[in-house]
Amino acid sequence: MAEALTLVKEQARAQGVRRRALIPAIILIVIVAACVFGPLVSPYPADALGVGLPFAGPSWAHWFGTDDLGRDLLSLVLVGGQISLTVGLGATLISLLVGIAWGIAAAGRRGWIDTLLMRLCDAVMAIPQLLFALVCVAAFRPSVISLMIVIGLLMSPTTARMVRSTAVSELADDYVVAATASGLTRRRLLVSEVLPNILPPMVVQATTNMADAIMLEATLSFVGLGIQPPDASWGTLLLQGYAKMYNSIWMLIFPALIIVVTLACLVLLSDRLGSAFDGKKVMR
Amino acid sequence: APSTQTTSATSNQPVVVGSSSGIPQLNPAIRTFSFEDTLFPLLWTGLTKYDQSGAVKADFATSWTSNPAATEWTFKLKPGAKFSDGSALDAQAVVDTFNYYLKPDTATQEANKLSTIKSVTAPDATTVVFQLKAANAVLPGAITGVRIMKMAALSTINKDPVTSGPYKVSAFTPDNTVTLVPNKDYWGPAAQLSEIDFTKTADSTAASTSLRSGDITVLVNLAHSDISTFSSDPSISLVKPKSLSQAVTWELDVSSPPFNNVKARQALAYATDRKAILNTAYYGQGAVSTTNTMLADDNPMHDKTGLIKYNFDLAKAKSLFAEAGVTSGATLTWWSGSAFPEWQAAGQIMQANLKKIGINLVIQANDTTTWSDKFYPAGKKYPGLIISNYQSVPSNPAFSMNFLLGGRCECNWNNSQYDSDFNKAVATIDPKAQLALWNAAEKLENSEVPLIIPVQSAPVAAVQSRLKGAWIEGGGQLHLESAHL
Amino acid sequence: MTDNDGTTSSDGTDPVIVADDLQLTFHHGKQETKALDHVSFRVERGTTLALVGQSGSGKSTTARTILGIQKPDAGRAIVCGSDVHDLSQRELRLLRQKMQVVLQDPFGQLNRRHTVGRIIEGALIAFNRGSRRERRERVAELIRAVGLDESYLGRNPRELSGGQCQRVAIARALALQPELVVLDEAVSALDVSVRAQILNMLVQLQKDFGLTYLFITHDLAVARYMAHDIAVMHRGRIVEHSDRDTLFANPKDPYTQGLIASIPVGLPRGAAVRAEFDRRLELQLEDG
Amino acid sequence: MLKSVLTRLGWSIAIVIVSTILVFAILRVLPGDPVLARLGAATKIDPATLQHLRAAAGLDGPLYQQYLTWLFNAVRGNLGDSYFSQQPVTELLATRIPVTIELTVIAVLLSVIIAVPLALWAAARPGSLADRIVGTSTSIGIAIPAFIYGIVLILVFALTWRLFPTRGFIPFATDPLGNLWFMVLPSVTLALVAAPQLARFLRASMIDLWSVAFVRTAEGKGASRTRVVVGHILRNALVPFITRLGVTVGYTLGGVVVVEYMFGIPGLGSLAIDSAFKRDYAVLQGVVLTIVVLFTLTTFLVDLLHNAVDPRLRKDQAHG
Amino acid sequence: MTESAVTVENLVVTVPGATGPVRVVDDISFEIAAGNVLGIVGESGSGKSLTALSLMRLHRSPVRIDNGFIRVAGTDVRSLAERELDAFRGNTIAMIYQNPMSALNPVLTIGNQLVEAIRIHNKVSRRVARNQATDMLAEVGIDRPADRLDSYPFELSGGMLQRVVIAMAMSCNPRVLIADEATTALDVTTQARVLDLLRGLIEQHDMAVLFITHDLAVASEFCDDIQVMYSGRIVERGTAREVFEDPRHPYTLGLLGSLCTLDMELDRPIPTMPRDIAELSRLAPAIDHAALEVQELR
Ligand SMILES: Nc1ncnc2c1ncn2[C@@H]1O[C@H](COP(=O)(O)OP(=O)(O)OP(=O)(O)O)[C@@H](O)[C@H]1O
Ligand SMILES: Nc1ncnc2c1ncn2[C@@H]1O[C@H](COP(=O)(O)OP(=O)(O)OP(=O)(O)O)[C@@H](O)[C@H]1O
Ligand SMILES: [Mg+2]
Ligand SMILES: [Mg+2]
Repeated sequence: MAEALTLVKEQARAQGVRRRALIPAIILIVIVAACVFGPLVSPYPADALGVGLPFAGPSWAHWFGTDDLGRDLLSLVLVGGQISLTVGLGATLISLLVGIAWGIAAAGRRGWIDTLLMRLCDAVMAIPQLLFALVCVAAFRPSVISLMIVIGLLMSPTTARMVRSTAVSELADDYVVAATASGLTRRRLLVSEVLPNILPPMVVQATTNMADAIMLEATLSFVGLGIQPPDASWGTLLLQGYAKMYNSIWMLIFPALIIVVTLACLVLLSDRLGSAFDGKKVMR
Repeated sequence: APSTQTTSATSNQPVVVGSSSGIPQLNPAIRTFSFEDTLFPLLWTGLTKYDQSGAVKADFATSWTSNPAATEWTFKLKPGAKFSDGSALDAQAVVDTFNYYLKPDTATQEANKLSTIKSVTAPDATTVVFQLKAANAVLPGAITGVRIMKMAALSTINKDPVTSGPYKVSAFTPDNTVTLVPNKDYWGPAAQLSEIDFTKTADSTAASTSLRSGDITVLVNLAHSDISTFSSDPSISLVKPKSLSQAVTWELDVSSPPFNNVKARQALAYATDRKAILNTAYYGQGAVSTTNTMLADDNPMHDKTGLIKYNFDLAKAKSLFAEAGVTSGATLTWWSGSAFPEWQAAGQIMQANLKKIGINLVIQANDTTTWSDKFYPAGKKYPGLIISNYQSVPSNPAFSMNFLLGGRCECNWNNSQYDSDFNKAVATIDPKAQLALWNAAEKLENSEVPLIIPVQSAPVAAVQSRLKGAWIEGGGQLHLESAHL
Repeated sequence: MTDNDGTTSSDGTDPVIVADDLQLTFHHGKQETKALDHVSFRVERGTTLALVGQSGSGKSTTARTILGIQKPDAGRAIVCGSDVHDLSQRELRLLRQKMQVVLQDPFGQLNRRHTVGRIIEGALIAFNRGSRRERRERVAELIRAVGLDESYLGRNPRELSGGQCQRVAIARALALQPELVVLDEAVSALDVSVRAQILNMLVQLQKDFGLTYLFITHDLAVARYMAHDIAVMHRGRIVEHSDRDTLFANPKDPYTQGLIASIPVGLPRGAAVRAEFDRRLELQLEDG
Repeated sequence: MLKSVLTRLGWSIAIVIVSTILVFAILRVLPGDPVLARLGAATKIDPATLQHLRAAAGLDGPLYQQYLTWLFNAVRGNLGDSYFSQQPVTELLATRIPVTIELTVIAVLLSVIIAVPLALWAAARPGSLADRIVGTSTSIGIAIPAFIYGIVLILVFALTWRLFPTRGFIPFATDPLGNLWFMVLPSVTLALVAAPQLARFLRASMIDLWSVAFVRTAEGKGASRTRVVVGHILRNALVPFITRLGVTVGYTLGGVVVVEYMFGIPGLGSLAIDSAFKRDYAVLQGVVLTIVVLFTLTTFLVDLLHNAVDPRLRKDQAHG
Repeated sequence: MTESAVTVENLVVTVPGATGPVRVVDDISFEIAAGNVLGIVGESGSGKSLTALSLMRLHRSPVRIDNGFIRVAGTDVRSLAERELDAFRGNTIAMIYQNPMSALNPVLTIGNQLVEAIRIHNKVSRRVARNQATDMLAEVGIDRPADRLDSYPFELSGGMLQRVVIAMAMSCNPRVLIADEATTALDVTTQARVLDLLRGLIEQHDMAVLFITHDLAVASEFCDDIQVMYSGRIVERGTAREVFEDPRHPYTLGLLGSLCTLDMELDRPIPTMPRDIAELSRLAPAIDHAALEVQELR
């Protein structure tokens, strides 16, 4: 992973995209840091009732206003961010681990195993993600862990497909022929030659997955099947804000904004990293 | 902010009734959601019904009498009535319907109320006779929920229901919409609305949005948080029951520790900041229950004298908890349903207060099925859980206080004294004697604290002001039988 | 370097490759391509066989078959005495120490995620040759053998020119002290000047280490310069196979004749230019 | 030709079966009791009756046997009865399938109508201001969840301007115009979710094509920019775009879950949420089956269409 | 002195680099007379293609023409508006590209693409254009031309495709033709045939041709004049004979010296470019443009 990251940096520099990728990256870092450290320094613990008047709009004391129980909305958003980001990150990691193993296994052993694994991908992907997530959380009690696993597993076939197609085209590359001819075993070939070439596009995939995961969690929470109160994620805050929309529009606007900003940054980042990796396409 | 209403309402415009749950099926015996109590009286008649004041009134029955022991009741019916398909609606139809409700296979929520009935017979086309297993002075009130159906048409009830009420069904999409049109064969006063659509709204906000925009006419269960935003809107009127008809009930497992100790239950009652809960969780809609009883202060059967007042008192709560072995550092669980924001708000208030006396309250919100799995049906053990719930409280204690009978309540409270007081009261025809028995039972409830009842509240419906004649029954059900534009 | 382990003898009776009636047909849908059509040849130790022919004539396929990457439909490919396609996966892997390959695309054949040092070391790691330190030393030795220095070891292939990449690929091929190196269009993608350097180096390495080359090219002039024997392929068949002098002096097959005839001949006498080149270069270097 | 169509059809069926197995297995892992849930929280019921009701709902017996029974019945058009309403699942689905199909088709058409001009505008001059505007705005557009679009549309168009209803539905057969009027906001919501994705995809493939040699050939002929962009670049980008449309249909079929729920449209999506809340496995299973079949069918059709658009594939099949 | 078909003066083409713009074509000037073939040879990346693309303004951002004057058949190319440019390209000047397979649109029939090329500049009916296309295919030596019109590019061989590309370039009878590595992708036998075809067409239509190639042998056979490019500059120029027989610049010398030819001596190393060739070429005398004019007058 570290190697992949240095490569990202290197390629980004080469393409002069670093500056453009920097803005969303910085915003994301600020959001993550605020969620991690903000609650530690906030004067209002997220679970302290009545630190302000209920349904107060934004003010100097409470930047995002307060909710129906008079809690500080900013603190709630930051604490909610911890859960949203944890779910997003966890699901992304799971999807990458499972997806890479799945895709490499398929690409490495062509033939019927490949067919089988890819058809399994098709089967999972034939069920729209949101519907599948709905089925899963109907069966398992929604919690941070279960959402992480469910969302992660749901995204893994897409990742697996992507890994497989990259790996297959890598396997057709001359360096693989050369490595094979120089006597590498199949497994070593996949792990030490092909895998490092798959990781950089995986960084792009990871940002996309992260955006998808946060979106899916928010959507599930919005229909009431995601993170359950009193645990709050951005999605549940948004749901509560929506329920109190006519009492205090702020409760809706701020969680919505933070979700959109985070997702937009992830999308832009993946976009720009993606174009950084497309070094081959030089226009003349 | 809500603006002016498009008021070109002709009587041809359908009245749209919105609620957060859809209607899954049309068999009135199998009632799933309280919302259906608004639909079924429009479609099917009962023998008796409640009026706005909570008194039992004639419906399809014109009169009724009992023997002095209240073990046999005779009902006289309207002659010449018809079902919506034109077939005869007579005593035999009533007997068939009751027999269906009484069959053990029929999963009906009315079963408890009908449990004293031994047999039902029809000596002639307009007379129905009930033989009871035990004396029951309140039978006419107990059978209001039985809707007279054409049993021969039961199998097609979801596709082409034969009705006995003022309306019939013209279209039905399960869980989404039911469209009603007048039943020309109805024996009573003709229906006044040309079309009623019962429809499912996604959530309370979507519902109130549609109410504001005029896309729905009636919103059955208005969220407490929306009440204040609508109360100043002239195009919307709020409909409330005459009395507070919903008791907030927190259920505890009184058969396992720590709540098998009455002191722990009392401690919890003292630790409950009823005012804060009323104001914050219920937006001030209702009244606090200082005596922690089912019957609200405004109920004529309720008698405060001699009852313990559970004022908010953390010190007292702490010492009572300590006596019951619940000491600092102990953990209790608030078992809530995610569909009810007020439950979670109440839980958070409890959590904050209990923290002050060193008790952790873990809040768990669940979807409805998970929530009910934990404690339902009665007899399950759930030590340390506080389960939020609510009960409809019709003004007649026979249909509210029955919840605490042995084996009934999921709190597993079994008090033979309470049961015998209750049963005696039900069998007693003399009002004074009956009242004394109710009071005795209530006293037990007050001191034993089988449930925590912080607040009595009331369901509120919101209707476009152009619709008149909607009202809410004591048990909380909205009635549209006499609604008109 | 100690490549001569005593087994090398150039007496003409010690074939490193024996291709015996190789046949292979590719199917795409209903279409068939005869990529190898009864291909047979031998390459003696320490010599070079050039395979020439136009695009799609089956040169690469022949090479892949010899290397054991492509299985033929029929026929045998014997390298250093073992039938490549009769071996188990393990045995084939062991045989691979003796035969190595250099491909056409200078950048494509090097893993762009590894450093030059790691690329050359790869083969050594695959066969667990030596300790880490020994491997390091060997890699340094190799990079010098192909005319680069140690400063290149830490670089990434992307930072190298095409010629340098090709040198690295050759260094990697030499790492395991092979007997046979298959060069599939190894200089075709390079500029003429760089190509000349690589060709010179290949000739020198062959002399130093007694290597055997299977040299694939579509450039007859290059083939003439590099090879002892030349085989001309056309549509999967070897249409002519003889030593280089015979081939150019007296091409027998009409296809070979056409091939030689279509080489542009407009260039002035090369020798004269070369002589002039040497002279002028010296002059200018003195001036500068 | 026929053979390859049949093979593909075979795979499609296999995919449907495997995905139903997945869903079936997941739904039965942790059985909350739907029978109990149906009865509500205030009735007493004896265990024998409970057992009887379970058996009637097909909830007894080992898992694989339950599945095989279900599959066997499903093939014959019987998807069981709803645990709640006792209605045949097929009947519940029947009224809802056309609604969802209509919504999906309108939404996908709308998203194409939005996406194609945007992509053309951007890709006509890669790197231009227009390109960057489209690039950034579609990135942000993708980041907005469907329900936020829905809320904003309702607040603006339904509540403030009163142009469209906040919710509700009339069957097309009853009142075609009224039906479309109700469909506007939900389908626009779905289209707004899908359009940025389509636009980005199309823009990216078109911009890639700018660096392909044949585009320069066209420019070199003196073809105007419009001609190059529409006649050559778009024409070639359509091939992957059509495949991508298949994905969009799948995505939209997922999106209807939220949108139908928000707008009270009686389609498969709202049925899915209802049954998920109630753990009405029979219905949920039926909904998933239907949506998977719809999606797989779309993919299958898209494949055929793809062949028709790409001459390389078309000719291959003519030979084969 | 007649007006030449192509005049390029002080052309500078840049691409952005880490430290400001990099001059990849660095102040070059040349002319091509009608009926003449000017060859450009030089190593990869020396700026040959960018020079050619500049003539048609077909370069793409971030490449830009920074300075210089370009006149093609009397048109000042740099001052053309986009509309005018469309009329100019294909009509006055046309180009043949390296890889015929990717130079043609894979989803359109070659007939479609030929007809398009004709109808962009001539307002003729589809039918007439189609007939013209058939004639052109015949002219470049494709048999059964009418049938081939309905083929897709993937159905034809490389040599045939290159003929189609040539036919397309010739469709509007351009005054100037650019061939950028036009035969590199073909094998020797096909290459010889395509070159013959081109030669014939050039003579017949009296076109000026800019012929870019790697292959010195091809250049020496095909071109009238040759100029050698090295890192963005023209380092040597003259008739083909002059350049090959009497090279002056050390780079040209190195290039010719390291070429493999059929008559080269075996068993001695091929001469290679000295390592400090960049240094050497800076020392070499700058090209004398006046001298070129003299050559052309000859
Ligand atoms: N894996 C494969 N699948 C199908 N056909 C193949 C495959 N590999 C090669 N071919 C076909 O076999 C024939 C011979 O190919 P090969 O690569 O050996 O030619 P070559 O002489 O090396 O050509 P080039 O000079 O272009 O490299 C060609 O027609 C090619 O299309
Ligand atoms: N779009 C571009 N962006 C950046 N640099 C470019 C671009 N196009 C060309 N260059 C650079 O400009 C220089 C000249 O390129 P050009 O394509 O003209 O070379 P060439 O002589 O045609 O080479 P070849 O023989 O490989 O085709 C090269 O160094 C190349 O890297
Ligand atoms: Mg080859
Ligand atoms: Mg070039």
